[in-house]
Amino acid sequence: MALDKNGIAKRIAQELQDGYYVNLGIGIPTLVANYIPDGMDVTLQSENGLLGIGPFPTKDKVDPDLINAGKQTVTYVDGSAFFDSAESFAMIRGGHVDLTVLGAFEVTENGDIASWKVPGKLIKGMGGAMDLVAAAKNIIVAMRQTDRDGNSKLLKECTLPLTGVNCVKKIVTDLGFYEVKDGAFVLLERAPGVSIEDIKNATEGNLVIEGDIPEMKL
Amino acid sequence: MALDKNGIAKRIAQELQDGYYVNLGIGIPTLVANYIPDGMDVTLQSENGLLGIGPFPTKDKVDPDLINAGKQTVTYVDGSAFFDSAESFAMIRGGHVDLTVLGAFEVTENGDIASWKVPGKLIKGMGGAMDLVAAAKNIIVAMRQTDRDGNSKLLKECTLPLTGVNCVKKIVTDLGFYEVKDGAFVLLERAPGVSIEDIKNATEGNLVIEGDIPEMKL
Amino acid sequence: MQKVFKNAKEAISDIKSGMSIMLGGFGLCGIPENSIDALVEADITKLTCISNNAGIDNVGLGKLLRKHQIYKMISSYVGENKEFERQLLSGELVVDLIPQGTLAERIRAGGAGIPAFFVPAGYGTEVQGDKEVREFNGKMHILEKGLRADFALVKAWKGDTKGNLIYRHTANNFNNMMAAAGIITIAEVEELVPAGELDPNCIHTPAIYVQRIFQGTDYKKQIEFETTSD
Amino acid sequence: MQKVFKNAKEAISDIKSGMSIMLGGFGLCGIPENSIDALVEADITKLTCISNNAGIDNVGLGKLLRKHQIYKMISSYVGENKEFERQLLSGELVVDLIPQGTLAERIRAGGAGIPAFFVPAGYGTEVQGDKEVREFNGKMHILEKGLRADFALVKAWKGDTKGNLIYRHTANNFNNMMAAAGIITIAEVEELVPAGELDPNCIHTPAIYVQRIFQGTDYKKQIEFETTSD
Repeated sequence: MALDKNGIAKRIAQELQDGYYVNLGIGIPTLVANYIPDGMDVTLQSENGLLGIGPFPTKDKVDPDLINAGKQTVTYVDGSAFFDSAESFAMIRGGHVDLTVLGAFEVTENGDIASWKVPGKLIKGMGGAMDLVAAAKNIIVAMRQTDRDGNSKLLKECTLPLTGVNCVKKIVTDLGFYEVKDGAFVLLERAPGVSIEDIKNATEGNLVIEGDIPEMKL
Repeated sequence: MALDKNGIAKRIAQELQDGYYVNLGIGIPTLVANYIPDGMDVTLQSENGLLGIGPFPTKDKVDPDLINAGKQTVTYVDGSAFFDSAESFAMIRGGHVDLTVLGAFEVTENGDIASWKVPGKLIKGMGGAMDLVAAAKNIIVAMRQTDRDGNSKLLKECTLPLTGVNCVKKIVTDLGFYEVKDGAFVLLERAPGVSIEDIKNATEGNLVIEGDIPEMKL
Repeated sequence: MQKVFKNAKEAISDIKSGMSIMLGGFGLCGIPENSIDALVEADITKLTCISNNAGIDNVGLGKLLRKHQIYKMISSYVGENKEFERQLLSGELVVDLIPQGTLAERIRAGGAGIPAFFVPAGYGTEVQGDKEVREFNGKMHILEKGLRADFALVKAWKGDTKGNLIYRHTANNFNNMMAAAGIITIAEVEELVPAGELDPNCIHTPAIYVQRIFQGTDYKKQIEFETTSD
Repeated sequence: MQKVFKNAKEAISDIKSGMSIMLGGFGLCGIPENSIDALVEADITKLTCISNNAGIDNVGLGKLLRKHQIYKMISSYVGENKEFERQLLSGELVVDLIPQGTLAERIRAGGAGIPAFFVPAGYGTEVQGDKEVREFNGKMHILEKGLRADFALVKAWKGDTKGNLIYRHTANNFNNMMAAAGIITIAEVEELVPAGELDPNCIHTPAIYVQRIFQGTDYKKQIEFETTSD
């Protein structure tokens, strides 16, 4: 059975390591924060100038001066720091953030990603996405593997304007967990109950399946 | 009579304006701080990370964490700010400092300056001098007009390694006050009792003397 | 040297039509509310506004958009604004979209006297355009330029009469760099104190970058997405 | 993730001969005294040291010089040090002199992922060398590169167990940028406090840049030129 949003977030959370500094994009990536293993020290960076995002506030603690990159009200944890946007992207560009998780419209077998613009639809802007994908040491994309019409979003080439090239390292979709390597989507794990056949049908780009592919353990 | 160090500093202090941010180099330039007109708001920048240098401390107020760019113990005034060296030179390079006063070995009629290295003598390094001369909007050089052997230090071309090119705007020496303009030292004022002839004899570079040259009023 | 102005109207009185203006803030967080309101009341048009976002309908820069005072927006993200969409689609508004980190660094560079620098963001995308491309350490980069503006309008939490500023939480964002990048920088603060009251070790924007400062009033601090855990 | 180390010896135990090290400080102000002492006691040589100055005889980096542990110094000003002079003149020591602002910005760029940038400092001087030259806004500039190091040894006033740092007065200087430019950054602090005790609006170096932190001891804070008004 294909994963739902929370399933995707859960699987990505298994990639976290103690001491990681992580930037979570808007949408499914934000949900990863809910599945950080107990006792693991993971610090969340918000590119609008906060290292140490905490949970959403209770109603009485809402503070307009304290928002995340999605402009939602948040809190901060002990040992946080606030800074300006240049410092924030210095952290990102300088490779100090250990992991970036973000959504995408399309990803290619070379690790190209399209995530910010759909021609014909209104242009909202790339925000920090281009900076994040160009600079992060380790990028995991969280996405559904096919669009509403069943077309694959794991492609040979992007059809939409690019956010960055050769940058995506791993992908977790509703169907599987992939490493992007040597021009291919290398299947590492299947979502529970999803067959190799299901995955093949939902992958347009070069798919590599070697040996037995285990099911995710969530 | 030629000016002494304090005379040079006094004349330079007359160039200060209310609201100025000023960087004073080591040596004679430092003395300018003693002649800031009463009631004039002048803020002194120290390139090691202080905006708002105060007087030297009394013995009981000496603080090893509080020094100027000459590594002397100082104090800070109300409304000061401390910052790192990148920010400090951002201020300098970005043209936010209104006036830089520094010493020199040689200056040319084109505004080139040599101030950091004498071949054959030990190299100590340029410190912040190259950044200051390359970036400051307004540079006044404070120097004696001749060396110990009576050779002019206002030259056609520098004989010593350069600190910067086409950057010096004004010069106050023991003999006169000059503007560097259109490839010449334009004499603006004579030191008290110093004759035009004295000045001509002490200037190797192109010297422009137009009309009556007033004496400095100190 | 008197940097303290009475209010926004007085502080912005010499901003003219056709000028470039940087405005601090991320979304509606940390925006110079008083200065924006004064611009709306002034008869100024054809502005080039450099701001990470463009406000929302009738809040923040949305107010200037509604009065057609903006000719061009330089931003990284302009969603959440219907009037903006309308003007963009009708061709009334010119928009230059820049990756957020590149925008922040271009402003920082502008204030710091760095005319150009290389970054990886945007390589291989339409942001690259005809910019110079160069490889460093095995990775492709593009050359981006420093950015300044005729005026920078910033908002701080506390400020002193010399012009030193301290921001609160994530309301800093673009304000700190913009303060240094404005030819003339106007700071509005929630609390204006005499010089000497702020901790000199805790100043975000040193006074040298601020030409004018005033005590702001009536901050609304509207929240775009109030999200709570209860 | 435990960033807190017992002492300097433990924190620097994997620094090896031949490595590059950044050391904070301006003159003797804000130098990482404990880490330097630990390096002196360790059997490490052929170091490339990036530091604005080189200490004075037998104080600060002067201690490493005296034990011939330094192969190369990258600095802006190296006066006030006789052993340094001797080694330089005898050819035992290689020295790379860089304008102070360029050095500061190269370190800042290194930490910020900017591989190269243009500055006016050094144009037309021997610093220009064979660097690329380009005109911007009618003024000549040279291309300078970002700088990182295997280790950065920094000294702060206060730090917390997560690695956030606050500096005091002019003891910040190069420490803040170096913390971001070290592949591994080791911070020694005068006062180490639990996470949550420092004001998050007043952090100079956010914890993300600091891999190791320890409580320093026995700070001497020697003064080079004690100058008083009485």
